[in-house]
Amino acid sequence: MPDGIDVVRPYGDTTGDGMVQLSFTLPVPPGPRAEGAALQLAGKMGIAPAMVVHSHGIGGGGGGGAAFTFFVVYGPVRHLVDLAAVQVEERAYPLLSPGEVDGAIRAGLHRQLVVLGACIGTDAHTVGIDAILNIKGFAGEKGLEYHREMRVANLGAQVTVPELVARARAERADAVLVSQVVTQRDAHLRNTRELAAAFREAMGEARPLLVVGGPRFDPAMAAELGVDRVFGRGTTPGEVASYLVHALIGSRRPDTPAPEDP
Amino acid sequence: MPDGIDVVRPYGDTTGDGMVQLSFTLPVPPGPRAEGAALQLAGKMGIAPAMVVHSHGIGGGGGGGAAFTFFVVYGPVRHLVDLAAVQVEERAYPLLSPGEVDGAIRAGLHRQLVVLGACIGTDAHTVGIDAILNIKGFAGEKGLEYHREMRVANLGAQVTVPELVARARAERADAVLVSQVVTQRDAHLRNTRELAAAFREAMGEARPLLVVGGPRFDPAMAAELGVDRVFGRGTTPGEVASYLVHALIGSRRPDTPAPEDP
Amino acid sequence: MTARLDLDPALVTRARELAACAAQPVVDLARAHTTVSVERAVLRLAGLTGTDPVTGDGDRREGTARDGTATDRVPWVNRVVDAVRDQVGLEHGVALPVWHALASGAAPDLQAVAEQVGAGTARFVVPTGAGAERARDAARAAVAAGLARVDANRARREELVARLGDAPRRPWVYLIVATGDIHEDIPQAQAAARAGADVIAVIRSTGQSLLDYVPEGATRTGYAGTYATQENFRLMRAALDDVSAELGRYVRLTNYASGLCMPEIAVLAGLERLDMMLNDAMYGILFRDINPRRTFVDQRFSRMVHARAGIVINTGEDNYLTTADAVDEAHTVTVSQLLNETLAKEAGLEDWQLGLGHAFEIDPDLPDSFRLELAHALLARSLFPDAPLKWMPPTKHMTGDVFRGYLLDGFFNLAGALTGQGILLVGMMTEAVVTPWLSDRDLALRNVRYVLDAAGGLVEDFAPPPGGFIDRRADSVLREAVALLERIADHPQGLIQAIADGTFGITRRPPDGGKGLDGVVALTAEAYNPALELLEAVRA
Amino acid sequence: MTARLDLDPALVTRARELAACAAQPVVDLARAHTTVSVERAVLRLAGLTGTDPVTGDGDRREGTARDGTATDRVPWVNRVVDAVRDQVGLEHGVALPVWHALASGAAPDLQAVAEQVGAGTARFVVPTGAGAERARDAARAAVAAGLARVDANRARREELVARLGDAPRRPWVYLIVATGDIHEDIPQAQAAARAGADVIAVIRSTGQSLLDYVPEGATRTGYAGTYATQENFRLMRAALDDVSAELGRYVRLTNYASGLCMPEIAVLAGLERLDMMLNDAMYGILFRDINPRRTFVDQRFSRMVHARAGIVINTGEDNYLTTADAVDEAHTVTVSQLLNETLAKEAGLEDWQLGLGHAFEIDPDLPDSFRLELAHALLARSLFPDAPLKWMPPTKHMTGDVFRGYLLDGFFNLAGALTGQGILLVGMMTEAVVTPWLSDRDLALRNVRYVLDAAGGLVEDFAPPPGGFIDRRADSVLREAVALLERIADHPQGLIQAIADGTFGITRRPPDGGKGLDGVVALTAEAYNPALELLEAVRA
Ligand code: B12
Ligand code: B12
Ligand SMILES: Cc1ncc(COP(=O)(O)O)c(C=O)c1O
Ligand SMILES: Cc1ncc(COP(=O)(O)O)c(C=O)c1O
Repeated sequence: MPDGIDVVRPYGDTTGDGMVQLSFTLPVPPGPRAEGAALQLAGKMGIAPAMVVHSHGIGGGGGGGAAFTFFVVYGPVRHLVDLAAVQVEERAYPLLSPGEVDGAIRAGLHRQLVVLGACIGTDAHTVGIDAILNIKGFAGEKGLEYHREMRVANLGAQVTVPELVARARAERADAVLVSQVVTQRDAHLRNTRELAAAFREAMGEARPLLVVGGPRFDPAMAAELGVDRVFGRGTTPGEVASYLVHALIGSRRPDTPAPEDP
Repeated sequence: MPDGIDVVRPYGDTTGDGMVQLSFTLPVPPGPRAEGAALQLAGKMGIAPAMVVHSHGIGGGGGGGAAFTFFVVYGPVRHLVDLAAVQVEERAYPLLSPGEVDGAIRAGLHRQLVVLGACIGTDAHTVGIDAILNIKGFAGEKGLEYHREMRVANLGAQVTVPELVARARAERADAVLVSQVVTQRDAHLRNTRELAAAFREAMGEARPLLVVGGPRFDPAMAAELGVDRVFGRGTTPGEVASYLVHALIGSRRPDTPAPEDP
Repeated sequence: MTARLDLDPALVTRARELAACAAQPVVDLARAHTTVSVERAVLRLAGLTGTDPVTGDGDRREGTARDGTATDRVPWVNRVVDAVRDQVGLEHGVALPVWHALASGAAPDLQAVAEQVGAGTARFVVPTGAGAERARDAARAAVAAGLARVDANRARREELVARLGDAPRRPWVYLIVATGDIHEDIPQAQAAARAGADVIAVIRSTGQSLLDYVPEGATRTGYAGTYATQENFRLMRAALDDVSAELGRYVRLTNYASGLCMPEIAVLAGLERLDMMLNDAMYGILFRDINPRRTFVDQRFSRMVHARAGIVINTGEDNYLTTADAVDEAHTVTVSQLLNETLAKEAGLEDWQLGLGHAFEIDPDLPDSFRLELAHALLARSLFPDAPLKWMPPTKHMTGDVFRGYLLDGFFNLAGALTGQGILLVGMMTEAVVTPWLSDRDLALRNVRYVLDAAGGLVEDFAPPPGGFIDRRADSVLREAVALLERIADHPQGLIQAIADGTFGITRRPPDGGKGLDGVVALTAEAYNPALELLEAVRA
Repeated sequence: MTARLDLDPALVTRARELAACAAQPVVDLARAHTTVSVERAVLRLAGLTGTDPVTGDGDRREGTARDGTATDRVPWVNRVVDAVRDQVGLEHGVALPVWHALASGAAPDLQAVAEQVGAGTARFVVPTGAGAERARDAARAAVAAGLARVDANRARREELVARLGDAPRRPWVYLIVATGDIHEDIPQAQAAARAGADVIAVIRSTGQSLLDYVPEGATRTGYAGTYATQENFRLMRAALDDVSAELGRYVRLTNYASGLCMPEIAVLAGLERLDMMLNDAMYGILFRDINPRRTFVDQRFSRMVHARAGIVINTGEDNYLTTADAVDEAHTVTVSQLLNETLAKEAGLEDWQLGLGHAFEIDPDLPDSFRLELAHALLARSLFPDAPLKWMPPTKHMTGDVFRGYLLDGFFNLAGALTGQGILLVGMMTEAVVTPWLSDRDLALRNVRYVLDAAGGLVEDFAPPPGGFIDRRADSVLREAVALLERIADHPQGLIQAIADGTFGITRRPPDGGKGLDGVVALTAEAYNPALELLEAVRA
């Protein structure tokens, strides 16, 4: 795509054709009414003309007919994508090498940076937070524990928010890193809001930097969730370390003061 | 779905969750900007919050980076589907057995019903029209040729519109059945409009019943295309035969007069 | 019909001997202890149900919704066991003091004992001599009634299978429902059964395994799974009985025993005619950080109940491969299968009840990954020729590319068919995205049907040659497994030490760490557990 | 490495003898006739290009767009051949009158002859004696220059393959682009090559095969395919040369010869270094209703050109299975392959150039469908051990369920790997929906890569036993094929009669029906075709 072009459409097989593929299930038995309903939905989504290219009933057989219909729809969306208006959580900070990270902490903080990590709520998926924290790391990068200038405690899974607040206070944590993988019924959003509220209440302005991550987070949601930064799928330890340096040492943002120096 | 419920939403794993799956390609190199663009599009389609659960570059490798990004998106659509507002091309006529079809023609027309079939334009996909016309038929139903009271001529593929008009006039066709399978660049719509215009011009009110079919047609488009009826994917010969009886003999619609009796 | 590998028979014998030896310390431990959950299970078998109405936060707490049942009310069995423990300790078991109270006329029935506990008026003592004899007899009779119900369910299952018909073929097609709401789960389970599922598993809400009680009632408020409760079991079994009758084929129901309440959940499964249960000797330890001692005592009791109920267990070796690499750590799966086998047999389970777990979790980008999967799967098949084997689909390497996921699941299904797996857990294209949708399940079943119908017979043409890639790989995994077992068996603490060393799923769990250790109690010589007595009597 | 079936060798020999016998009437027919397109091909080899500027409707007609080239302008080769035919007939060929005109000084060069035709001033006579000798020499020299360019292209291909490297393995991965716009096709083809395609085919616009001329220029206005023009060939070959250099592997280009202009398109392919061509002895007859005589004359000439150009042909047996049932009519595929083989060899093609077609088109809902596919594919593999074989993906039974389609394509890929196919046409999940999207192609290549990398080695373990399902099925298809060949060879008109009887793709085509018969001309004894002479000389 040549630079300078700001408005694009999805690309099926020709520039500008706007083609997309969509699938969903409606709680309607299969038949012309269901197909009409599917076309109505596709139309509301901006697909015109929409083609229902496949449908089949779900849950039928045996006694009763199917109560649901699954659809595959193809067609062009009329919407334009305005690249100029895209909100990108661009990395507003440089990606530092491990040596640079340690150097920055040494120079800027004159002590170890204290990082706490945990999975909160009933989430027991530790692989993601381990990938960020453990020496073994992720995608060829070593985790935060590797840094000489960081003191990292990985509290593991199913940690409650009050426990985490207490530990953060006790350890004088600079940053608290929380992983949330289960998203059913927006568990991850609820838990993150609860986390933010608890830290706000317990520590006010003096709270540590709050960082959450997990594969289904939208990085643009940090403010809305009341945390400082959100990392999504495929995050690497280096990105997180660089961010910590940026936020806690480099260019401290006015609205997220770091904890008082001891 | 209990009767009486008129407003539904897509069903992922709970009633009303609105969940859909979407995939498309944007002409933007992979990266945060592309993901943001994908989220913007999903948002415009009414998916909120949208999750970009997968993306990969297309066309990269070797020299340059990828110029396109493919996305898979999941999330809830906010739109409601109003079942009461669904436009269904319901069969407004009874489905007749082959015997009933022949009986109706005998009783109502006192001569054989003349049917011409063809694929027009450069479309050479004859399997669909053959399924409707040939004895062999489709889905266990015999094709129109099976009917004693019909005289069927299947002109095959790549028939031009002028040829077809000439044949229809010569044979005093009651109905002309046209198949269109190739849809790239809306070839099927263009060809159908051309068909309708040519018959209108050549024969005016006296034109035969015009029926088109093919897997990618939306049956609701007949009026817009200037034909009497459109059949979509999975049509069976019996549906077509029943329609012909209904339209030409049974309850002749005021706006689509059948050809003058000879 | 299925391809088998010619494994070195001496090696196979040696592997089993070593496993038995490594497991012995665990068996000894389990025989010498009880747990709060084992004792609660005894009360459940004796018929005690319900919750203390003055406990719980009702709908103010997480895990409880406006339209669901309070899932945090404390069951009577907990209240009673806690009271006994407070007053006389648990080292004699709960049966002696409780049935002594009953026999001595302090309460007319078990429910009344519980209500006295609730009111704070219950007083327990440990009887001796004739009093103990009397309490034992009464307890035995009460528990026997519960076991009779378990036996009746087993007979009923056999009758239904005979009358309605069984799954049409192996592998059994096993599908998960996981909405969190039993009333959404039911129609989804029925839809899946109609579309071809032979087994339905209801996944539990996150966090339930760490609850030291079993919630009660029909629930609608789970996260990424539905609470395992007796009422949910009953509702789902009834719904599947309906659909079984409709389809003319008995559809099996599965739930999860592992967690802090293994013994009780095993009892509830027996009472409500569940057909299969996830039950691994080590899963709770490794993946839920439950104390090893607690787990080992609980798992033995729960497995004895399953043995009696005619329930097929599913072990959890597949989970190791979600944290550890499926190629590097393939031999730990084999070792764990051998350990699960030896512990299961000690608890009275038979070969046909051993759904030993393994999984298709090799990085699909690895060259020859599919053939490596075949090698591992055939190794398990050849090592445990009479066990059904539970074959888990790809999860770790699934991504949001649902098309790729659907393909991978197809190859998983093919591997299952080619290697004669007994229980095929159907993979979902949305594995990396969401808990399965209704449509995911349906599409997944279409995938299974295509593969089994179109290519299932390929076993006739599948003949990995001796000395070929598959044969060599299987042999080397077996050798690594035996070497590891040698190291484990070498240690006086055997398996307990191996777990502390991080042998499985690269997770270290020391014997005194984790949750629930305070629920473990060393038994005295006079301790009495009527359930254990009755369960062991049959086996003797 | 690949599994082979032990076919009955007597049966195989008999099959080949019968095929040669059935094809003989076709060869005789082809030798005795020329066609307008054969004659135009001679002029193209001699270097005549361009269109008559006063013909065509410019952008008013379908097939022509504002930003593209007029695709309906009449090429000079057509104008000249038509003029010759009008004035002196074609039964001597076009070379004698045209080069007589040149040799006698009526025009300085071929282009000038064409312009005289355009102006209506050209006068042709058929020379005799020394005049004929002179015309023949001049014509031979002119055509030899064209053939030299074809030879140079063949050498250049060999050099590029040697220098850059070849496709990394068999099967070659073959992908289609079909936007209708050469400028959209190019980046899509390059993207596909980068993602792993070894061969790119540019599908033609619907209807081109019925044009009795080859459009000219770079075109952007095709429907469901892009016009085959010399300029489009050149642009795409250049773009693939760029990407070949970038990737360090020679990426092949394919187009379609079949249609009313087979001979000319074959020449253009040779001149622009295409690497493979769809070229079936019967496709045009059966699927485009082109006259059988026209087709048989044209295909022989076009194949001789391909033989010279070192081009691999792809035959079209797969198409039968889109109209006929893949199980019932499996033997017609085998018969057609044998006929295509015998006709191809007669035209000078060698085994390595025979991409004989077959396809994965059995109804996937049929039990054991995958194994039936394997049986058919192995039969072809075993019958034509030295031919590359072109393996076509499922199309007929693809539906709008793109998930199922993606799975089916995966099993198609597996069958291709297990049976040693040479050229793997990559299936698209959107087969039943649209011409392939950029993303479809990319996903399809990911599918191929997974299957070949993860499971390609499974051939080691794939050993259909003698007397087993696969072996029995292959044997019975071969027997049915021989029986059918016997019936065909029995008739004096052989294949020509079989086609009239509806033997292939359940389509009947009488020898005198269909399009283009008026372009067929019986040759006199004095007829001269310099291209045929030069092409046959090499073979002798
Ligand atoms: C491994 C796994 C497990 C293992 C976990 C082992 C362990 N110790 O973690 C086991 C087998 C125990 C397990 C169990 C369950 N699982 Co699970 N599991 C997975 C699986 C297969 C892979 C997850 C993973 O390890 N990814 C690899 C890591 C590296 O990726 P990641 O987590 O995205 O982390 C990266 C980024 O997101 C980011 N990141 C993540 N956290 C953080 C934190 C910070 C601070 C930062 C900066 C970055 C960051 O950086 C990481 C590196 O890039 C997924 C399916 C899948 N393929 O994704 C299901 C999945 C996550 N599990 C799921 C479920 C439902 C469960 C269960 C609840 C099922 C049940 N009811 O029994 C149980 C119970 C678990 C519980 N109580 O939470 C669901 C969640 C559905 C949803 N969206 O809500 C999934 C998606 C499967 C599914 N489709 O149903 N699971
Ligand atoms: C078979 C087939 C062919 C055969 C056709 C043989 C023949 N004699 O028909 C062959 C191999 C020759 C062929 C060639 C090509 N094909 Co084709 N082909 C198909 C295929 C695999 C199946 C179509 C089919 O037979 N369906 C079965 C019939 C029974 O279904 P149907 O047509 O939908 O008909 C039903 C209804 O729609 C309805 N109906 C249809 N017509 C009518 C008419 C009336 C009056 C009524 C009442 C009802 C009705 O009733 C029928 C019964 O239910 C499809 C892919 C697919 N799986 O769908 C591609 C497909 C249709 N082909 C396609 C293309 C592009 C081509 C080519 C143009 C490619 C090329 N450039 O070379 C060529 C050229 C053909 C041409 N000039 O038109 C595309 C069309 C893309 C698009 N949407 O525009 C498809 C979708 C494949 C693809 N994804 O690229 N093809
Ligand atoms: C053996 C075993 N037990 C239990 C579970 C589920 O346990 P929980 O409910 O703690 O997530 C699993 C999950 O896969 C398992 O494999
Ligand atoms: C052998 C052969 N030739 C030609 C074609 C394409 O021909 P057309 O351009 O006429 O559609 C095909 C299509 O699949 C084919 O198989």
